[in-house]
Amino acid sequence: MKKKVEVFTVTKNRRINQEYLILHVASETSLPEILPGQFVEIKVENGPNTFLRRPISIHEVDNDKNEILLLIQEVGEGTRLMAELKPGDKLDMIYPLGNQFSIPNKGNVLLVGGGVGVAPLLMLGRFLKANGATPHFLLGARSENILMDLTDYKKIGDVGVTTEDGSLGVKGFVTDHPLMKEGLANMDLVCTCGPDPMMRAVAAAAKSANIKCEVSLENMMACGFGACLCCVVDTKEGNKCTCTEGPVFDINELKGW
Amino acid sequence: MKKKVEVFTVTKNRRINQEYLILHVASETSLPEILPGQFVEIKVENGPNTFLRRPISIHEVDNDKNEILLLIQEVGEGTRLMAELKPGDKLDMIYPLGNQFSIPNKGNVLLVGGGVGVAPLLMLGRFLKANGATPHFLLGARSENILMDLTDYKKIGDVGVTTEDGSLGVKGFVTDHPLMKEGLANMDLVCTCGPDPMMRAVAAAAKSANIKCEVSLENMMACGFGACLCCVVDTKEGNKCTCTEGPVFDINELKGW
Amino acid sequence: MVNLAVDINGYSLKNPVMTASGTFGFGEEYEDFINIDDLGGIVVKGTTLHHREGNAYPRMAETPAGMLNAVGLQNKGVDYFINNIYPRIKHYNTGIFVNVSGSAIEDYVETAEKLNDLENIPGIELNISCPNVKEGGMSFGVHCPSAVAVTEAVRKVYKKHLMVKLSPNVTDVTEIAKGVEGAGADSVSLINTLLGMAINAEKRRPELSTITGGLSGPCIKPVALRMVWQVYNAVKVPIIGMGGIMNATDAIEFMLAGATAIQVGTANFIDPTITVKIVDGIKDYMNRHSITDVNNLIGGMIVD
Amino acid sequence: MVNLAVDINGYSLKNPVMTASGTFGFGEEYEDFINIDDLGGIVVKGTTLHHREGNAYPRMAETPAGMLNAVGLQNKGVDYFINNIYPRIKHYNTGIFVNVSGSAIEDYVETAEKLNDLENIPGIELNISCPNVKEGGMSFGVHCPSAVAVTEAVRKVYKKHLMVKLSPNVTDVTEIAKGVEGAGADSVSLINTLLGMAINAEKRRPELSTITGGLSGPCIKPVALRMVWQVYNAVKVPIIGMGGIMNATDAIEFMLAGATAIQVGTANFIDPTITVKIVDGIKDYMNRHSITDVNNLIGGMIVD
Ligand SMILES: Cc1cc2nc3c(=O)[nH]c(=O)nc-3n(C[C@H](O)[C@H](O)[C@H](O)COP(=O)(O)OP(=O)(O)OC[C@H]3O[C@@H](n4cnc5c(N)ncnc54)[C@H](O)[C@@H]3O)c2cc1C
Ligand SMILES: Cc1cc2nc3c(=O)[nH]c(=O)nc-3n(C[C@H](O)[C@H](O)[C@H](O)COP(=O)(O)OP(=O)(O)OC[C@H]3O[C@@H](n4cnc5c(N)ncnc54)[C@H](O)[C@@H]3O)c2cc1C
Ligand SMILES: Cc1cc2nc3c(=O)[nH]c(=O)nc-3n(C[C@H](O)[C@H](O)[C@H](O)COP(=O)(O)O)c2cc1C
Ligand SMILES: Cc1cc2nc3c(=O)[nH]c(=O)nc-3n(C[C@H](O)[C@H](O)[C@H](O)COP(=O)(O)O)c2cc1C
Ligand code: FES
Ligand code: FES
Repeated sequence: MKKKVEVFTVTKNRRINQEYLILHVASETSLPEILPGQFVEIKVENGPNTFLRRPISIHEVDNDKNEILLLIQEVGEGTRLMAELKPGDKLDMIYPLGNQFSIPNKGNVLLVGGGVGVAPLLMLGRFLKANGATPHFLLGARSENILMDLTDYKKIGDVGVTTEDGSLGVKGFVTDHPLMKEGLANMDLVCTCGPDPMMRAVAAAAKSANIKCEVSLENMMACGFGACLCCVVDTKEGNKCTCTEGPVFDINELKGW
Repeated sequence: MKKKVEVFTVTKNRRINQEYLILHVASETSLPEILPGQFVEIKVENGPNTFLRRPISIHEVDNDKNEILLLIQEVGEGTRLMAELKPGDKLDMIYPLGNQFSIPNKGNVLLVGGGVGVAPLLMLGRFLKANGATPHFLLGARSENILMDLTDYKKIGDVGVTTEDGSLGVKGFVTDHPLMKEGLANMDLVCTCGPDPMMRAVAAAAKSANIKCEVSLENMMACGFGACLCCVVDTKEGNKCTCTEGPVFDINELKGW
Repeated sequence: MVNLAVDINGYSLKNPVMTASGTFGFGEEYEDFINIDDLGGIVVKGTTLHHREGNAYPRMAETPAGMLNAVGLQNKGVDYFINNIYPRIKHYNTGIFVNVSGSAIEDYVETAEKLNDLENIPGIELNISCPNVKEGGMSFGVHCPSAVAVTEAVRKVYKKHLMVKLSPNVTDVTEIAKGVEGAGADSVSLINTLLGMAINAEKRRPELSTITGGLSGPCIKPVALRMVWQVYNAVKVPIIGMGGIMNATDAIEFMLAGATAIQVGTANFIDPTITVKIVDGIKDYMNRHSITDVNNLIGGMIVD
Repeated sequence: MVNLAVDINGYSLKNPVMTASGTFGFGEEYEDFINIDDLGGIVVKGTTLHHREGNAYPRMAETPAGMLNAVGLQNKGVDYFINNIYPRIKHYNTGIFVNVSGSAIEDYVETAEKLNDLENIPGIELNISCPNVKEGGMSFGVHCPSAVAVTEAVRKVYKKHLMVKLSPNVTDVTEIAKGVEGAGADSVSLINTLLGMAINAEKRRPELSTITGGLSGPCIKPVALRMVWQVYNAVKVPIIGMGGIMNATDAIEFMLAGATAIQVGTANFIDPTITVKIVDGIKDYMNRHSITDVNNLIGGMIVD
């Protein structure tokens, strides 16, 4: 998979809720192979304070339309400017970057996403199902009104939901959900992406249940392709780059998890 | 005239030619008194390379609509971003800044503008005429296709034109026009704004014909309101600020003119 | 209600927000935009013993997230200040500091002496970034002995608050900070501009008449914050921090790094109302973080 | 046809565009994006005698028009480079320079000695911005005696092109440039990063695990240009200029200020194809200005 710098064209900007939106960006040529867990680095134009590119997971890929879908949460200037993009606008991206989640061909896989961390899980679910495994989604959010549209997830697997305010699904954190309690024993693999404390809680639960667990880290990145060594995570084999040797790591590789 | 920082709303963006456009920006309240020769300092949002404000002359004022008109030439990032503004967009301006041209109540006044330097002259012509003097415009451009729309000027006074390629009017520079040759003797005042070499040529001609001449300088400015002392011009009384004691100067005040 | 007042070695500022010399004129230039009395203090334009015309035009260039200037201390001299400007601004209900510059120690001393008697001037800020004409033109502020010498000499004659403004163009800012503290400075302010340069590639010429000039604005903020933090760990006198402060968050960062008060410079050119917005922003931050006394921010950076 | 080749004290670069150490990996990281052979030269990652893990995460923070880094020379050591990396990259048809770092003079010497025999490594770049562990941790590059000592020691054992990379965190960069020139440097490269710091006001914590770090990017360009110009007026050896070069215009500015070649650092992160664009942009500029030999740009700034 050769990495490229390419200027995409925005074809759609769909608002999901107050904080989230899905951006569709199209290439003029057919896309290279893209795997679940990989990400892009976006150059934010016209941002006085966005000197560096911004890493964003690949949410989905539409090979028929040569489109990449990005799930974006507005948190600062860069993501706000992305949220303002309109069809026809250009988007300069480096892609595809990073490694991928494991895709077993059988067994139960629990996909735990918190907040915008759900981004890579939809595509992962699709790949798992196509390969013969059974994906189960568990999505956590602060409240129903900032939860994802669940339609696409439900087409792929069963969907558990937790909200901190109890407005939908189980009240509490993802680790309060039955899927992470009684359900966990049935799983062969747990894949998680979301805020650090959430991933650590999920990892701890998986570890004590002796289930393989993969986490997708969101370390600060300056380049995204292995050149700067800024994005390192402490592993049992020393520092590794989150951008090239991750973002997905088996928790057994990581120190302190 | 108290200076203000105010966020205006763009009401119209009229393209004049390839390089020039006229921006109409409206205030929500009635405008303070604004005099010909004064300027605004514009904060260019979203410009990674436009840290400082940009000084732009006040082209015209529409007191009925509380609108200020700006004639803008695209030369770099700041003016290009101004050119992209659409009705409804906001524009943060400090105004009104600077001094003004003299406005005698009789006699012939030659208004010589080169390129975007014509900006303050339309309004000046209107004031002169209203006050009893007779304005004569002399406008120079590289070529017809980057010359201003002359309709509004012709309503106020006679209009001489020079183009460097001879595509309209007299071929050559403004100093090649009869108004600056035989015509000059009939003038009581020459007011000029434009590129430095042009203003110097006009000033030299006026000086040798012993006619009072006012020039509007476009020195580099960091603030626009007298705080930084960056915009100075060497005068017979020492350094003066172009932004507060100018931009309009009688050439007799200036050293080396 | 939160407390915004800070004390700089015996002199109280109603809030930590001051303005930086050379960017705020004599305050008057900003009267149309804000109420000067809302500020903790102002530092007026660099003042020298005699009238100075400053450098030739062009004196400024825009740079990435900043600007270069080469004003060169244009001012009408201290007597003009005392006789013509002071009477016009002395009514401001804020701490008015005079930035004193010179090219020889005697100039600094004589200028400072003259300012002793101005009732509403609680202190001076010694700008030691000026070229030392007697010693080859290197600025007083970049070598410890000359920085100490000028501070000591002024300290002998000047009775009120003596703030010494440090140059960032040095190998070790703490050495000089400690030196001027020992020489009697009541506080140190930092940073002055970084020495920089800009070239117009098309014209193949420097952008400034003086070739090099002083870099200011957000681009220098990381260097300024680092120096404030280093000096905070080296001296006991209060620090007045500056360099690229554009908003309340920046101001708070300087206080967390160790500044007791801050000065706003270049940002005034872009938004002449920014200083009062920064005062309000500090209040908001304190309310959000349940901090009742702004003094608790000083040096409050948590280091594990 | 224009001539783009420049000579740095006997070694010829096919064009003046090199890459800066620590921003270009070993070249391999950029193979997907550009043809490495199109560059004048590359400087590979900082290499030390022994394996180094570098600093703890977080190692970077974005700043106005730039970034701070605190990578801390993470690398697998010179032997690993020689045995594992060199064989993979030696085929590049470009000048491959190794950036040599160390915390004691002996480390520098031993590392440089080992690199002598690598046929396709025409030279090393001595990174003297590293902390001198034996003398209290101040970097070798900020004091003339230690800069001279390390250069002299390496010069004795290293036979090929010795480029010495200067730190900008000094009072007088020309003093150190002259010192290392006298100690046998074949060229000087500058600037390394400015020491800076960033604080997260909400968390009240430093952004970097090391509190301070190295500032790079366009924000430092005015300081870098000034230092290149100062050094150009002080030494005879060629200068390799860097600091915030983002495009061909920036590169030309450095050459006009006196650089024979330039290095592109942080810009590679934002556009991994930028180096070849800069080569093309220099050609365009030369055509536009009817300059047939790029050497005519060197020090070509017009000063009245
Ligand atoms: C591999 C990876 C995948 C990601 N996927 C997504 C995604 O699919 N959708 C999404 O909305 N967000 C994703 N993020 C997070 C996203 O990169 C940040 O939210 C974004 O960079 C913030 O930019 P900003 O300008 O809006 O905010 P800023 O104002 O710059 O910062 C806001 C917050 O974002 C964090 N942040 C800023 N820059 C970076 C950076 N370069 N790397 C990591 N964190 C940063 C800061 O710590 C800060 O707390 C991902 C991050 C990584 C590393
Ligand atoms: C009092 C005054 C009135 C002006 N009136 C007009 C007007 O009515 N219409 C108009 O189009 N232009 C006017 N200008 C010129 C206008 O300010 C510049 O063209 C503009 O600032 C360029 O900004 P930029 O970002 O597009 O270009 P940049 O890329 O920043 O620079 C392009 C060119 O513009 C010059 N320039 C940049 N910044 C400034 C500055 N702060 N002051 C002066 N020159 C600068 C530079 O020397 C450069 O050659 C006026 C300037 C002054 C001082
Ligand atoms: C145009 C200009 C003029 C300045 N004049 C002076 C001066 O006279 N005396 C002085 O000590 N500092 C002077 N400075 C430096 C500022 O006071 C301040 O130290 C510096 O600009 C950094 O702060 P900032 O980034 O907020 O501007 C000047 C700065 C600018 C931009
Ligand atoms: C992430 C990063 C790592 C760096 N590592 C090194 C290094 O190992 N050795 C070195 O001499 N310079 C190192 N530098 C400094 C650069 O080589 C260069 O001197 C500096 O970044 C200024 O150039 P720039 O503004 O173009 O990036 C590093 C810079 C960055 C941003
Ligand atoms: S972000 Fe640069 S190496 Fe990972
Ligand atoms: S532009 Fe600042 S004083 Fe004129």
